[in-house]
Formats: sequence, C-alpha cells, structure tokens
Amino acid sequence: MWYSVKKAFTNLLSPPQTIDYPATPIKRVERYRGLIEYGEEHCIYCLKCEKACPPGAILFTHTDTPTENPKNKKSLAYDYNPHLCIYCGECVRACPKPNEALWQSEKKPGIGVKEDRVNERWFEVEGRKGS
Amino acid sequence: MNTVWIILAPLIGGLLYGVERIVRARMQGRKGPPLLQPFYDMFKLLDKRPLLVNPAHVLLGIMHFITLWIAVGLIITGTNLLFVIFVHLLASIFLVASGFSVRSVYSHIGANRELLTMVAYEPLLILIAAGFYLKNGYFSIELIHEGEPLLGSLWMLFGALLLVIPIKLKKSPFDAAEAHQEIVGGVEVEYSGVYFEFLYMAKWLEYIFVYLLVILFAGNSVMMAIVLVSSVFLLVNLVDNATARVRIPHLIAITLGIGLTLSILNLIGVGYGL
Amino acid sequence: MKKIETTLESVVSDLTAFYDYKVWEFLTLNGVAIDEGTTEIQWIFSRYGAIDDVVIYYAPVKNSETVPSVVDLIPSAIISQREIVDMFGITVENSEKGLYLDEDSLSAPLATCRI
Amino acid sequence: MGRKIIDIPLGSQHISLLEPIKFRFACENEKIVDVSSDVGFVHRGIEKACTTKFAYDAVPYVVARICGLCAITHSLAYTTAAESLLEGVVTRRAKYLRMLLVELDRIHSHMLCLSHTAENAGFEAMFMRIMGDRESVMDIQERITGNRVQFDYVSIGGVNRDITTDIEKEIRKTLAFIREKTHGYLEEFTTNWSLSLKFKGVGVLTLDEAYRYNAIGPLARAAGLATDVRSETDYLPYNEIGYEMRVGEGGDIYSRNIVRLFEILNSITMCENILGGLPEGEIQTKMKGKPTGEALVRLEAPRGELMYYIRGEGKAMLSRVRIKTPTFASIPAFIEVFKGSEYADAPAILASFDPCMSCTAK
Repeated sequence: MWYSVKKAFTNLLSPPQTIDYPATPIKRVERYRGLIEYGEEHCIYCLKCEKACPPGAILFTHTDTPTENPKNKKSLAYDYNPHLCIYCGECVRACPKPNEALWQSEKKPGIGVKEDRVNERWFEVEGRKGS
Repeated sequence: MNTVWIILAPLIGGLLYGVERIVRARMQGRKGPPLLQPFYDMFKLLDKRPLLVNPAHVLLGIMHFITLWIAVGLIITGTNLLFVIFVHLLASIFLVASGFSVRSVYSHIGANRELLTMVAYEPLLILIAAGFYLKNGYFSIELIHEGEPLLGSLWMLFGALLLVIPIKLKKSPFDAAEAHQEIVGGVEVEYSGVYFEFLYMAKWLEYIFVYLLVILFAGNSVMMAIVLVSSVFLLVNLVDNATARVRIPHLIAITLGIGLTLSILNLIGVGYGL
Repeated sequence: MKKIETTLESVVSDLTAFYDYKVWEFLTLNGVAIDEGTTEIQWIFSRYGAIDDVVIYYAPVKNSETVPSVVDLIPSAIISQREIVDMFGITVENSEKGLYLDEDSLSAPLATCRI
Repeated sequence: MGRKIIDIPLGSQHISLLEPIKFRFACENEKIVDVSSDVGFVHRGIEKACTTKFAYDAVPYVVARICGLCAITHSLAYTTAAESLLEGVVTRRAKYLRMLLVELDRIHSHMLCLSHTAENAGFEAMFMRIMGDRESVMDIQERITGNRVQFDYVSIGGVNRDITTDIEKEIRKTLAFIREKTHGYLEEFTTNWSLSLKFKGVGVLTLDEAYRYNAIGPLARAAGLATDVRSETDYLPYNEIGYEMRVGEGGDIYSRNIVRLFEILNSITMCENILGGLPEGEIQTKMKGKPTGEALVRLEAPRGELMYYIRGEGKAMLSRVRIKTPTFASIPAFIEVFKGSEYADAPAILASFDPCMSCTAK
C-alpha cells in the first residue's frame, strides 16, 4: 500500500501523461497506414486492386469521358471510397506498379459526417458497377 | 457575516470539489477537468429533461439537501455540536428514505449500504462531540472556536474523524455506499436532471461539513486550521488513490473496530484528566 | 486431427466411453451444412498437454431429427449447443433458442449450404 | 426476516462493463444464488459473412474485425488454417514476426484486463496508471503495423510489413519500460492490503471445476490446470523463444492477476528473444490455388484458446468458417464462479475473467 501512496504522490508532482488533444496535435508515426492514392497516368488498368480490396472500396466503372491514358481501352474510371476503405494495403500489394499507380499515403481521411448523405455518390457508382 | 458564509457554502464546496478533481487526476497521471467543472456539470444538468420517478423521491432528495445545508449553517452560526450531528443524521435519513422510495434494485442496495455506513460512522461522530464536551464542559461550537486548539488532547478522536471522512466523501476505500462499478451510484441512480442537482450540491455540502468538523480541532488558531484542512485533504486523496474499495462488512469492522477503540481510549484519557 | 464417425443414437454412449474430463478438453460443438436439409454435427476434443491431438466425433443430422444433449457429461457444452440451435435451426435436447438471434431475426442463417 | 431473493441485473449496459453482456443475479441479501446470462447482443453474423460475402483471401481482414483487442490472433489463426489448406510454407522470419505481434498483443491485452480488474475493485488510480503505460505498447504496435488497433498485419503467405532497426530499437526500449512497470504492478498487486481484501479467496474456480467446465487460458492456469495452446501446437516455434508456462494456485482473482502479470513478463522476454534471433528471409511467400479440405487451428489468444475450423471446396469462397472464441467457451465456467460469491465482488470477478463479448457473439 505504501508503494501505491508513493506512486500517487510522485504522480502529483510529475507532469500528466495526457495531452490537450485538439490544442496539442497527436504525434503521427512514420509509415502510418492512411489513404490510398492513385496516379492515373501510370495505371495500366489491370483491375487487380479492385479484385484484391476486401471491402470493395475501389471500383472501376465505365465512363463516357475516359482519360487519355492509352492503357484505358475499356474507358474506365477509378473510384475510391475512403470511408469504406480499411487501409489494409492489399490493393497496393496487388498492384503491379506500386508507388507509381497506387500507393498508401500517411494522410488521414476526412471526417465522414461533415455532410449529409456522404455515400450517395458511392451508391451510384456501385449501382453502375452492378448493372 | 455568517449569513453570507451560509449562502456561499455550497459554492465553496463546489470549488473544493473542483480542486479535488484536479488533484485526483494529477495523482492518477491525468490532466483533469477545469476548476469550474462541477459548475459546468450543474448547468448541463439544468438543461436536461427532468424525469420524476415519484414525488416523494424527489421531495426527500431536496429535503436531504436542505437539511444538510441547515446542518452546515448551524455549524457556521456556532450552535450546539451534538445538535448539528443529529441534524446531519436527519439529512442522511432523508437520503436513505429516498433510496427506498423507488423500485430500482440499485437504489435499494445503495440505501441499504448507506444505512450500514451510518451504523459505522454515527457513533464516532457522537463520541467526537462527547470528547469535546468532556474536555470543555460544553457543546457550543462558538465556544470551541474561541478556546485553545484541542488537537493535542483529542488526537485519537481526530484519528476517528479521519476514518469518517472517506465514508462521508464517498472515497476509497470506504465508498461502498456509492460504488458506481457495483450499484451505479446507489441512491443517486434514479435522480436525473434538475433533481439530481440537489444531490450533487448536497455532495459539495458534505465537503464543507466534514472540513468544518476538522477545523473544530484547531480551536482559535487559524494557522492550525489551514494546516489541518490542507493536510487532511491531501491525506484523504492519497489514500483514495492508493486503495481499492472494501466491502461493507469490512468497512463496518474497520471503522468501528479502530474508530471506537481510539475514541473510547481518548474519552477515558480525557475523563481521567490525562 | 482424427475424425470418428458416429450416429445420433450412439453418440452419447460413444462419448461417455471416450470422454475423460481430466484427459480431454472439450473444444466445441460445430455444425457444417452439407446439403439442403442435412448438417454434419461435430463434437471436437483435444488432449491436454499433447501436441495437436484433436479428435472429432461427427454425425450427419437431418434437420427434422433431434440431437441428444451431452450436457450431463460435458457441462460446458450447453453454450455451443444453444449456438447450434440458433445457427442451424435443428433441435437439440434441453437447449432453447435465443443465444444470438432474436424473435424477429433471420432463422437458421448457416443452415443452407452455399454452393 | 424471511429469505427474500432479489434479482440484480448487471448489464446489458453497466458502468463496470465495456461491452454488452447481461447477467441476472438472483441474490439473497448480497449473496448470489443463481445466475443467468445473455451474451448475444453484438451478434454480427461474421461466420455467415465469411462464407458468402468475402473470398478466402479477404477473410483475414474480416475476422480481424471481430474484436479490437485480439485482432491479430483472429487473423493469424485463420491464416494458419488457410495456409494449411493451400499447403503453403511460411518463412521463419514471417513466423517470428507473427509471434512478435501476438506477444505484444498479449502484453497490452493483459494490461487492459489488470487495469479493469483494479477499477472494478474500486481502485481508479491503478486503472489510470496501467492504461497510461499500456499506451506505449500500442504505440510500438502502431510503429510496426501502421495502426493502433486494427493491425491488418497478417495475410495469407506471411506478414505485410517488415521491421527496421529503428523500430527494433524502439521496441526494446518500450519492453524494458514495461518490464520495470510490471514489476511495480506485481509489487502493488501482492502487497496492497485493500486489493488483497477484494481479490484473495474471491471468485474461486477450483481445479476440478476448471476441468469440468473446460476452463481455458489464464482462468484455467490460475486454477492450476496446465493448459496452454502455445505448448500444445507446433506451427509457431514457441519452444525456440523461451516460452514458459506459469501455473497458479487457488484459482481466485488474485491468482489470475499474478498469472497474467507473469505472462506479461514472459511475453516481454519472448519478444526480446524474437528480436535477438530474428531469422533472415522474405516476409511473404506466394500461395497459389484454392482451399480444399478441412483444417482446424488452435491458437492461444490473450484470453485463452481460439479455435478456427475452416472447410473449403476448391472455390474462392469457403463453405464453412467456425470460430470458437475464448470467452464463448468459458461462459459456463464464469457462471459457476459467480454462484456463491458476493454481489459486491461480481464486477471485479467479471473483469478478472477478461470477457470479450464482441468475440463471443461474433
């Protein structure tokens, strides 16, 4: 019990472990698993990332205004839902050209609840994919 | 002057509670809430929708607060110490009755435990009053405040008071009556919104009440009163942060066992003029 | 992993002969939907202190049949029996429904075989 | 006064519980005479999802989300089972890294349990201190895997990230820090008088009951039943890194705490040995094919034995994934322990089991 009393007393005099969170930012570690980023000009449209993604957060759908990438023969457009993504990095490991076409950044996704119906656009993309 | 102090008593209690929350947080390695957090809590409670379980329940809760305030007021005006202790007992009984007036099991267990803690600490409070009487020949608080410091001759009774303080302030190791991990706050569980505020403020008054009892031992010495209050404050918080909660049977055994022995020895000593 | 086939009639006597509570740890009861209307029920045991010594008693069960309870022999089987009842919609002696699923939820989610 | 039985509910939402579980104690005064439980509040149908929604190579990420604390053991147990169906061989370096993460996970999970046991015994300061120290373990896990809670570290064929010398240094520093702290807790848990009132002789599971009710993990080891999957399986080379089984006696809360504290110390030693003897090699091996056949894998999660049974029929989707989680198997033992205890001790007893309802209901 004296040990606990001593602990309590020394804690009183030493600085607290907690920080003023919104005022003092949290230290982000190196190699934090964050958002998936996409470099369109390097993509070869193999669709491996779409197949590998466990929650289906990457979708390629047909578009009427395809990019000028010559590899994009089927006129596909890349779509990514950061709120569905689990940041596991399977897509990057599946990608034949990691770090150029697809890579995992250390950025955090934005807060999903800022606006109403954030997933509305995504449902539409999924609908296009399904049809 | 006394009237001002009486009116300010709950607010000072709130501030004391705020200080204590910070001290406790620092002892646990946390930063703790702002000093005025108890008052912010109060404003938040005012905003809540009040839910009335039954009128008697709420009435008894308010009575508990008012009676406690009267008890504190009586100490400040300096009346009879024994009378103050009985008024305080009445306040506790209101609390117990309110706990039994609803159907919640937690509330019943809490009231039951509250009653058992009263068994443990009431005799000690009365013996403390008896100690003052034996020493001085009067119960008057006003006269006690004018007399010499009695800590020297009544130090064993002071030790008994130290056992009572954690029970009254609901602190480890003697906080079984409230025990939020077991019975979710006991008698408080059915109060909400503005009605809970009375119970919340009653807690602040308990702080004032016990520390006023501590000051009694300092007599006319202001310096000693300050030293006593701050060291008791520190001690109670250190013990709070170094112990687990003991069960009710242990609580009664410890407080009555140690407390009664100390106070009776002290009374015998005083009676024989030692 | 050793698999021993048994039947619903003989499972209690087989397990009584086999199970010594100081030697075998009862892991769990498991069900596998084999085809529409048939489930393979497995009683899985492992030996304390031995490396990978797992024994599975199994019996195919029609959904209309009642699986005998082994709770008298293995008290801890009650919870997995209740799970089987919920998940496969078969009846097990002395095991009521409602461990996971509520009244209004899908009944027997794992019963249909997905091929 | 007549013998009046009152029903005291604990849960499904209660201050002393982290997760939804409901117990209903029939009590005489405050003595518990009968217990009934309801555990299915967070049933999410993960077993069903694993066989209908997700291909076998996505399942490690699904099962990791069963539970936040033992995410790594879930995905590891599943991956081991899937690898045995695919007949692939994982490199030794990958195995060592897997063990490193599992043991780090055990350290912080045990710390969480100890802190909750202390808190539910009414010792708030201890709770705060242990939780504060636990952060450092979470931090190094974040350094290794890139996330604090959902590691997504293990995938079929190996692990997803390698460790660097920088990280290694940091891990060693943290382990030394935790070791020092654990010795402090050991002192507190053994010498603090008020904790001994709450813990010694309370919530006893006898050795015979442990056998009868198939208790597992620290619960069983505290009762003197020497069972640990780490010594009963061989796909992770635990014998190479200094694993020791710690068996307690008495089977009370105190004994469980001591077993957990010693396991933390043992895990720290193991982690240091892993770092010291980390074999060279690749961390991923490619695995081809589709899972065929059935496999049963057991793994020692922080709370006890975790069992995965999977069956595949040569398709991308498996036909059955059976998850037996530690808490699920221990519930009959829990109920047995509660009978005859004081209600005042119930929260501390419950915390000392280290229940994980998300695992149980899956």
